[in-house]
Amino acid sequence: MNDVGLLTVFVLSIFVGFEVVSKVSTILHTPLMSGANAIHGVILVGAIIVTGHADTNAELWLGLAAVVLATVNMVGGFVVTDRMLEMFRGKRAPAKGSDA
Amino acid sequence: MNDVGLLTVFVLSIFVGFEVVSKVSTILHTPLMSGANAIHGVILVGAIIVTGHADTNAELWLGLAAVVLATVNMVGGFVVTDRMLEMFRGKRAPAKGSDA
Amino acid sequence: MNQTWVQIAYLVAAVCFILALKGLSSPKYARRGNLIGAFGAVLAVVVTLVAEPLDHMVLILVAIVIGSAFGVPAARSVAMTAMPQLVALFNGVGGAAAAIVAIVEFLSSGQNESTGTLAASVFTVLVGSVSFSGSVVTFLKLQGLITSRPVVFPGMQVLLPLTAVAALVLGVLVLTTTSTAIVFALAAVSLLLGVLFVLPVGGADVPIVISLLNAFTGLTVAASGFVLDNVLLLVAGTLVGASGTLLTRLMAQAMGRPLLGTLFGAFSGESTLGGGQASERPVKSLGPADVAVMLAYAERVVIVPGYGLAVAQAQGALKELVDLLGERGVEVSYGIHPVAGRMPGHMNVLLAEASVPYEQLKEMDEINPDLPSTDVALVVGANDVVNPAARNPGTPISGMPIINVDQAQAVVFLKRSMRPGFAGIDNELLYDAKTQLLFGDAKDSLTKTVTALKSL
Amino acid sequence: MNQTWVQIAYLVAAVCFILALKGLSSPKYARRGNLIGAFGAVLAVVVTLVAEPLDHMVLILVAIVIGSAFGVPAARSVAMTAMPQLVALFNGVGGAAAAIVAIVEFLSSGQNESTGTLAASVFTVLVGSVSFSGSVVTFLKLQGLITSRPVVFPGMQVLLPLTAVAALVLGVLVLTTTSTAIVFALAAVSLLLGVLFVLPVGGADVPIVISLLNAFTGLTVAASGFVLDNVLLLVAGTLVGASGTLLTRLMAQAMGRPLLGTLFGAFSGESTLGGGQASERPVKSLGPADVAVMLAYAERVVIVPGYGLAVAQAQGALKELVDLLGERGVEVSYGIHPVAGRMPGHMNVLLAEASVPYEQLKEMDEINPDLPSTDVALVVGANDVVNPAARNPGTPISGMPIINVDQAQAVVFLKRSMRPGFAGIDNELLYDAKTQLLFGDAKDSLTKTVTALKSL
Amino acid sequence: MTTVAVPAETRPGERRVALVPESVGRLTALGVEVRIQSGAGLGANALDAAYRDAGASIVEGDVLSGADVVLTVNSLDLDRIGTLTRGTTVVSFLAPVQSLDKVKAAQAAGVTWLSMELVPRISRAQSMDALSSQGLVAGYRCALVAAERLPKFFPMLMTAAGTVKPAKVVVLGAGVAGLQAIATAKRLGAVVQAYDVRAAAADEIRSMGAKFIELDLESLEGAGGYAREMTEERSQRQRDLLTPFIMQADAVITTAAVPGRQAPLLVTRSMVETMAPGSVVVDLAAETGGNVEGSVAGEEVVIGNASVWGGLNVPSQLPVAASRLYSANLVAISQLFLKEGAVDMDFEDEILDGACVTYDGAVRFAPAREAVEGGS
Amino acid sequence: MTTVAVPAETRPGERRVALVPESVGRLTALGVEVRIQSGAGLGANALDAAYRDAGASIVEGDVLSGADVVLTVNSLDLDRIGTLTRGTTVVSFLAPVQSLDKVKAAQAAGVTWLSMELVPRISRAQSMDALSSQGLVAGYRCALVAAERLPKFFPMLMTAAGTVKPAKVVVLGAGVAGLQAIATAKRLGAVVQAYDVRAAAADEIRSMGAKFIELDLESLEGAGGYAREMTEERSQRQRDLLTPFIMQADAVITTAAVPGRQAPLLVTRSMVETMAPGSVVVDLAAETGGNVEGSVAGEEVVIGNASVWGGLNVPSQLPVAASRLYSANLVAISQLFLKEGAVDMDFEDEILDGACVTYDGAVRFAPAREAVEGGS
Ligand SMILES: NC(=O)c1ccc[n+]([C@@H]2O[C@H](COP(=O)([O-])OP(=O)(O)OC[C@H]3O[C@@H](n4cnc5c(N)ncnc54)[C@H](OP(=O)(O)O)[C@@H]3O)[C@@H](O)[C@H]2O)c1
Ligand SMILES: NC(=O)c1ccc[n+]([C@@H]2O[C@H](COP(=O)([O-])OP(=O)(O)OC[C@H]3O[C@@H](n4cnc5c(N)ncnc54)[C@H](OP(=O)(O)O)[C@@H]3O)[C@@H](O)[C@H]2O)c1
Ligand SMILES: NC(=O)c1ccc[n+]([C@@H]2O[C@H](COP(=O)([O-])OP(=O)(O)OC[C@H]3O[C@@H](n4cnc5c(N)ncnc54)[C@H](O)[C@@H]3O)[C@@H](O)[C@H]2O)c1
Ligand SMILES: NC(=O)c1ccc[n+]([C@@H]2O[C@H](COP(=O)([O-])OP(=O)(O)OC[C@H]3O[C@@H](n4cnc5c(N)ncnc54)[C@H](O)[C@@H]3O)[C@@H](O)[C@H]2O)c1
Repeated sequence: MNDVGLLTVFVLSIFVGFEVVSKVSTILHTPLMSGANAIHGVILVGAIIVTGHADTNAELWLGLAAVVLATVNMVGGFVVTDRMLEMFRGKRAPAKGSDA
Repeated sequence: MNDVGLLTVFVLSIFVGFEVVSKVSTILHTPLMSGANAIHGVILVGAIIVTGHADTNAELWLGLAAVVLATVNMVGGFVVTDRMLEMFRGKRAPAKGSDA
Repeated sequence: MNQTWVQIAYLVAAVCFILALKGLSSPKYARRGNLIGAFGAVLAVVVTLVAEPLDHMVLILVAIVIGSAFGVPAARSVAMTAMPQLVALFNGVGGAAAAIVAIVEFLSSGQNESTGTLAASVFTVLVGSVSFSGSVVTFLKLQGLITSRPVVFPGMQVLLPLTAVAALVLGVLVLTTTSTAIVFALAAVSLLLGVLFVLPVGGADVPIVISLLNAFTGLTVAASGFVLDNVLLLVAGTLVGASGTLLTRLMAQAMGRPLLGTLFGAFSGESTLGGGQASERPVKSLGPADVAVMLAYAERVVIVPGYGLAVAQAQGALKELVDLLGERGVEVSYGIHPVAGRMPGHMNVLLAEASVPYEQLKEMDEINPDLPSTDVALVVGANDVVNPAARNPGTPISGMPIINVDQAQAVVFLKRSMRPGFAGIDNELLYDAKTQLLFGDAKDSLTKTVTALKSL
Repeated sequence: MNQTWVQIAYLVAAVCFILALKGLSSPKYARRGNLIGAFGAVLAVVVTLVAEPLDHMVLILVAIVIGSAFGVPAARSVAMTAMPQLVALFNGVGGAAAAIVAIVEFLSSGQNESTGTLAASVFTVLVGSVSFSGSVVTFLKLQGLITSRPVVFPGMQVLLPLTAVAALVLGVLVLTTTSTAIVFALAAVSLLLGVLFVLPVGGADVPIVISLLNAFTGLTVAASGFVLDNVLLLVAGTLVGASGTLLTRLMAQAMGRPLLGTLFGAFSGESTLGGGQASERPVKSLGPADVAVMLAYAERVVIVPGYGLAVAQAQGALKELVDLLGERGVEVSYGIHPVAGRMPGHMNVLLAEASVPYEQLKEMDEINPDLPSTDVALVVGANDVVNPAARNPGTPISGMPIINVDQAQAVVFLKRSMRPGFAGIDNELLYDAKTQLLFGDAKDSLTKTVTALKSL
Repeated sequence: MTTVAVPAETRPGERRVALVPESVGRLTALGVEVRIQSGAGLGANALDAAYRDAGASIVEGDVLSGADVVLTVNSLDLDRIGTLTRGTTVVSFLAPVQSLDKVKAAQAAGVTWLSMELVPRISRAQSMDALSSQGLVAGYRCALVAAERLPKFFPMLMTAAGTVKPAKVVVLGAGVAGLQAIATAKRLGAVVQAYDVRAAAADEIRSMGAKFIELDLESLEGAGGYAREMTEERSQRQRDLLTPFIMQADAVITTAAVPGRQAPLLVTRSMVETMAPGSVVVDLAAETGGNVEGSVAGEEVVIGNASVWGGLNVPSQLPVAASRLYSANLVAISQLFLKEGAVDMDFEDEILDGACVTYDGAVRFAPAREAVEGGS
Repeated sequence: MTTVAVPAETRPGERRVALVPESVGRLTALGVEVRIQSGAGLGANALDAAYRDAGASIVEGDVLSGADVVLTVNSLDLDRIGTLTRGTTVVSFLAPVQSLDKVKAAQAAGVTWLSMELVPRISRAQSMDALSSQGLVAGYRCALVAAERLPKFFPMLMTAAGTVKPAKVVVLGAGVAGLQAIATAKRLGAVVQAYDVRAAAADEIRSMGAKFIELDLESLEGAGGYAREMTEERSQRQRDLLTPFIMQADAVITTAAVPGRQAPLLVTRSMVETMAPGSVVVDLAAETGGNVEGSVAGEEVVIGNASVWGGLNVPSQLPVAASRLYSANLVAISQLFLKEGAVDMDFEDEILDGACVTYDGAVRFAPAREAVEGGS
């Protein structure tokens, strides 16, 4: 893709990023942050690619380090977010409780 | 831009399109529709381009027709939307009115 | 193909359109949003004119002037009530423009395009034509030039799908043969398809169809963007297509209509709101959000409570609404009819329970002179006490003085159904042009209106 | 460079991430959102492994296993309270990974890149390193390994900008010289910059900084996408960058902190919430939305009203809140202390005015046994009647029985300030670990909570 | 000039007055002269001076002679009816079937008599509906009387000296008076339950925020929104079903009535005897036979452990408010027959037609006519 | 076994009883025997049978002889004090400075006397605060009396016969009784304005939903949340400033008091004379000198056009509720000195210390002691 194309994608992504989280409730600030954190763990894809194309040892080992770190970020991130969200799991069906 | 690039832009635009109008209040349905209508008047850009590159008379006249129609759509669209929105114009500064 | 700066200018224009839609979905920024959109459009056009290597420049400029000469005065002079049909018309010509652009592009370089691009052209011709002819029919319906009731003639059930299939076949043929004649045939068949598509839709559903056609046009513009490799058209068209689709759904929801029923109801025998509600005569219903906006942007509001307020025990919610309006600077008072409710002083007991200050309560004789200068009269579960039938002889309530809400600029009724009140007689005012109804239990309706008001 | 289907798979993954963020911003879909995000991530990785022509496949797989072996158990076993620092750590390693990827890319083809791509690499190294070292410092702070108070040493005011300028200069040098050594120097200086950046931030502001660093990391990923011409990284990184920036602002707002004050407060002498509120001792304050969620997801809630409810005349808002919770299936009752308010039966008068059913009112002796099994005790404008000081001798309220809200799982106070109640003595419970405060007039706070509850 | 006369009421204990000073102006605006007997308004705190200021003339002693229109609360005494000139219009309460002697006297004297009880319950006549306006007063008063007599609180109070439970109030009959009694008791914080035979009553009771007592009985509804009389069997079943509610009540307020009939017996002596010591029963219908067995109009008697207050002319116990409303009712009906300063009794108007008992020597009200003719 | 005796009250018109059957169990749980004079609870609807069921024994006639603890509402008559055995503990209301003869008698008899008025107003003692509990009853009652006496409605009502304006009620003194009077009048729909001298009163009044009358006067606050007495000059100014409010009021309720002093004079005769015909004044302080000039405790007098109701033993007019609360207060204080079934007067406890007037032949309450010594 050409640079302007990437720029276009970048700009549109900014809007999407802003819009989708704009109504978040305060209580979800931390899980949302954690989930977003896990998402940027896809740098793993980049790490894999550069490692896979590594020509020197330095590149290889650095790349592998990046793979390890990115994996920690991604995998750990999703797991910890899931744990944070446990409180939103099982909520009994709302029953009409109060009669005025 | 390659086709996947255009597809990416297309998909992202869908999200942006959905998200930005998802919270619209009922009263704004009509103005919003009208505003969106005006926006697709940018087909004028396309009309201008094809007309500017017209080689045959048929292309030229069809193109010119498209330019006229697209202009009507775009210019008329924005003006009529503005008129619809007049009611949201001047609202006096809110004053503390009721004391309970 | 273009210089980078042009592309960037297009991107800016696209951003303007996003901001425009965003603005248009909130009452506060709607106007500004529209202006930003207009700015984006102008920017895009100017950049195109300046940067593209174009022939026929003079003719193009003349065409633009002609287009403006049509569009602006029409938009300026149209009556408030005629706006929907004008929007329909504008949408139609947009669709036509897109279809023509695709045809021209096809004429000039059809033979050399990839299949994908060709398919996009076919799509644009087909959908653009449908959008055009469909919009013209909606225009005619709304303008009253043809009947607004669903039009279904024998054989239509067969003709519509046949036409649709024909259009598809022609489209495929275009892809395989790249024949110019077939493109025009496709356009012709698609025009017919548009007409057949919209004819069976009933009056009240027409706005939903306009919105749908609007989304269609957006998609054709997006497809044109693909054909012309123009990111601006792609983004703008997709935006309109996506937001238009969502908007169509929201509109159908707000009117309590299933989307498919709206479009094909006439065939399956389902009523499509051609003439009326459950009762024979048409009434205008609206949602809590609309009530909230109407009240919020009014200068003076009069609340007329009745027995339904007591039945719903909605006094607390009503007070909350009034308090919120007060904070926004709206002048609100309660007009209390002497026999509202089922007991002398019924409303007083209720409103005192909600701690409504006595000063806000106005007697009938005190409030009636104010009504002509009232923007919105909100009738909460009252009926007989605002029924203008009392002014005519021969009804059970004849001679009873009423609160003249019919003199207000707009009237909103909160009630559950079209059922009459204590006296058991129909209320003409419910069918009046300035009246709108929010159906539902008064407490529920008021609570929702309060929520909507808070989010304004 | 890739086949189309890989690109499309990447696009699907990107869409997953969008849906993930969308889901995560609503309590109802948050979990599902996270799972969708995880699915997208796995998809992306698998596609990369399968489709890219890669060497060192085994090593890469081993590295992934090692990474998982670190990440999963850590995430699984961490205590609820330690989660923020773990997130900080994860964020940091992500930033480091991005920086390393940029360095490797530079090593392998730095000489041949365009200036734009090089600049993106420099950005990634710089910001990724800052994010890494900054995150590590926040981790240490939150974990209590270093003090959570703002750390400012003499000369820091000079050192920080100096380091920043140094990093920038090194960045420019990389662009002009494409020297490997300078890249490593840049990384080192950036690491220092990250430390200096975070040290002066005080304890309570740390979460805001984590969020900011998270957005930073997102941007580095986006830049990597640019460098690697990888749309997925570009989209995912930008999403996180944009949403993270907005989130940082929202968090700062929710805590009533100006963003800049948070970051540089320690320099300008402004307090950054290192230790305490206006008073000396720290209390936990929260927003109406948090109260709404706490209540909505509780099984049993006890409301303890006091004189403040009467002062605020908030009985109507309180009833509305309780009604809404009831509709959601939460078991709510009012615990009425015999001397709440300023008159015997004061609360009864108030609550009767709001038509609270008598059955919902529980006497102190009746409610106290329920409190240990209560999820949230909501104390609305009461103070003395829940003050555990009454259990100790020597205070003006010693010997007065109280409502034992301190036995509930969580306590929320609605009051305007840290001022004491009638008896004029401090309330230990306000500083308790399980207590949170929503400051403001009770009516205002309740109304906001109701609004937030409705939008859940 | 047409004169409208307002005599002082002669019924013992009556404190109301047919016309209050505030209403005088609305009558004189019709082109009539208003004469008030001196001291007529005293019971309702309306001083002669106030009437004079409002444009009426004050007459010492006999105000009736020469009057064209006479406005009173209670019907005139028998002996005074004879003194009226032929053609005089009298507007007042007059239970015609129960006061046949007065009807006969009015017939003989050629007097036109409009009875306020007979004003038809149509929407247009609501401003003349004295039954409603006085019922409103009576209902409010009943609830206050119950609150005042009960040795406990109406509201619930949670205090340092323990919790006071709210009083349980049962209201039987939810017409105008009953609904107002419900509203007033609710306001004071009592827990109110109510019952009425009319079908619409359940909703109306709930609309006041009280609980409707669901009995396993069909509803009874007559014309004009009034109740019908019930059979003895249904009546017995209703009492049986109501007993547990009465037993638990701290205060019972009864307001049931069936137009033109004796009030239905809703609560027997033995039902009252099930009530706890200190309970209070207020019987608004005591005057017309009583909803409560053993109640005595105008007295407080003790039955079992309960004290039973029998209402006698209850609206008169809130004389200022009751007079004000009644006076407005009278002015509204007067506007129908006072045209251009003269009496013009137009029986095309269904209100005048319905309310008129005697006119020009004839008894127009059918039930009274039948009774008079049957009796004579 | 320690015995607790409850005699029938001897004060004329007193309907309360010191102990209600519901409270008996809480005393016997302390290991004492409870003896009730037969018929003691009648005025409060507490039958002998109910006491017996609750575990008390019923005594005909003299219940005091041999009692270790005597619980009463009003202080014992002078002649009965002498009959008590030395060391007997009496708990009751006793205004010691005003009843020096009784104090002397108690001192002579070696009786321990706890006065409920003297219970200090500390948080822990709130459950024993009989002034509050009886004030609550009195305040409610005052508002009901005003509503019952007023010939108009309290609430606003918009009806077909015109609009009835809400009554304007002014409450002076917003302590426990005043606040409750405000609450009750507000509930009934009146427009309430109130005034009190204490600084906190403005907020408290507003917290009841009433309007605070702002006077251009400094506030006066004494110890324990009570008011201080004011100078005659301030007093005069306060009356002047209040006059327009009194003039416009339909009903005035006064509840102002200063502990140990004569009630302050807030409303003069001439102020009452400015009120409109039919107005009502309720003076809760009539017994202690009156907030309203000319009010007579236990009587309704007419001043100008207003009728002035002087409260006499008002809590006793709601005997069931008042007895129940008072009884709970007595049980709470008894729990302090009844330890393991015996009387153990521990003056380390500031409540017993504060409330005790006489003990073991000595007058412990300083003002009374000074008066006794000064007087003797
Ligand atoms: N005040 C008195 O003393 C008295 C006494 C007796 C009779 N009346 C008569 O009663 C009538 C009073 O007039 P009005 O206008 O107050 O009442 P109305 O004419 O009876 O109308 C009440 C309206 O409220 C609606 N409603 C009922 N429940 C509702 C709910 N839960 N939520 C929303 N709407 C609800 C009903 O429509 P839906 O069913 O469609 O919801 C109805 O249209 C007059 O005819 C009067 O003469 C008065
Ligand atoms: N019931 C009686 O008969 C009686 C009589 C006299 C005295 N008392 C005494 O009064 C006290 C009653 O205890 P309590 O817990 O009810 O009251 P409290 O201890 O006086 O506490 C009231 C609390 O409400 C808060 N508040 C005031 N206005 C507010 C507003 N507009 N919005 C939100 N919060 C507000 C105050 O904090 P902020 O200022 O920070 O907002 C204060 O902490 C006891 O000490 C009792 O002994 C009772
Ligand atoms: N249309 C109008 O303008 C208008 C005006 C005023 C009143 N109303 C209606 O007229 C109706 C009656 O009003 P009212 O107060 O004059 O009636 P009322 O005084 O004649 O009777 C009082 C109530 O007693 C009830 N009752 C009779 N027998 C009973 C029994 N056995 N058990 C229990 N309850 C019994 C009646 O149903 C009635 O509700 C009400 O519904 C009122 O809303 C209509
Ligand atoms: N701390 C506790 O436990 C506790 C318990 C009960 C009451 N209190 C407080 O004690 C205070 C007084 O209570 P009370 O009802 O027993 O008092 P009270 O009966 O002694 O007096 C009644 C009221 O009259 C007012 N007053 C006195 N002189 C006045 C004047 N010249 N003009 C106007 N008003 C005047 C007083 O301020 C007081 O509010 C109240 O604030 C109450 O809240 C505290």
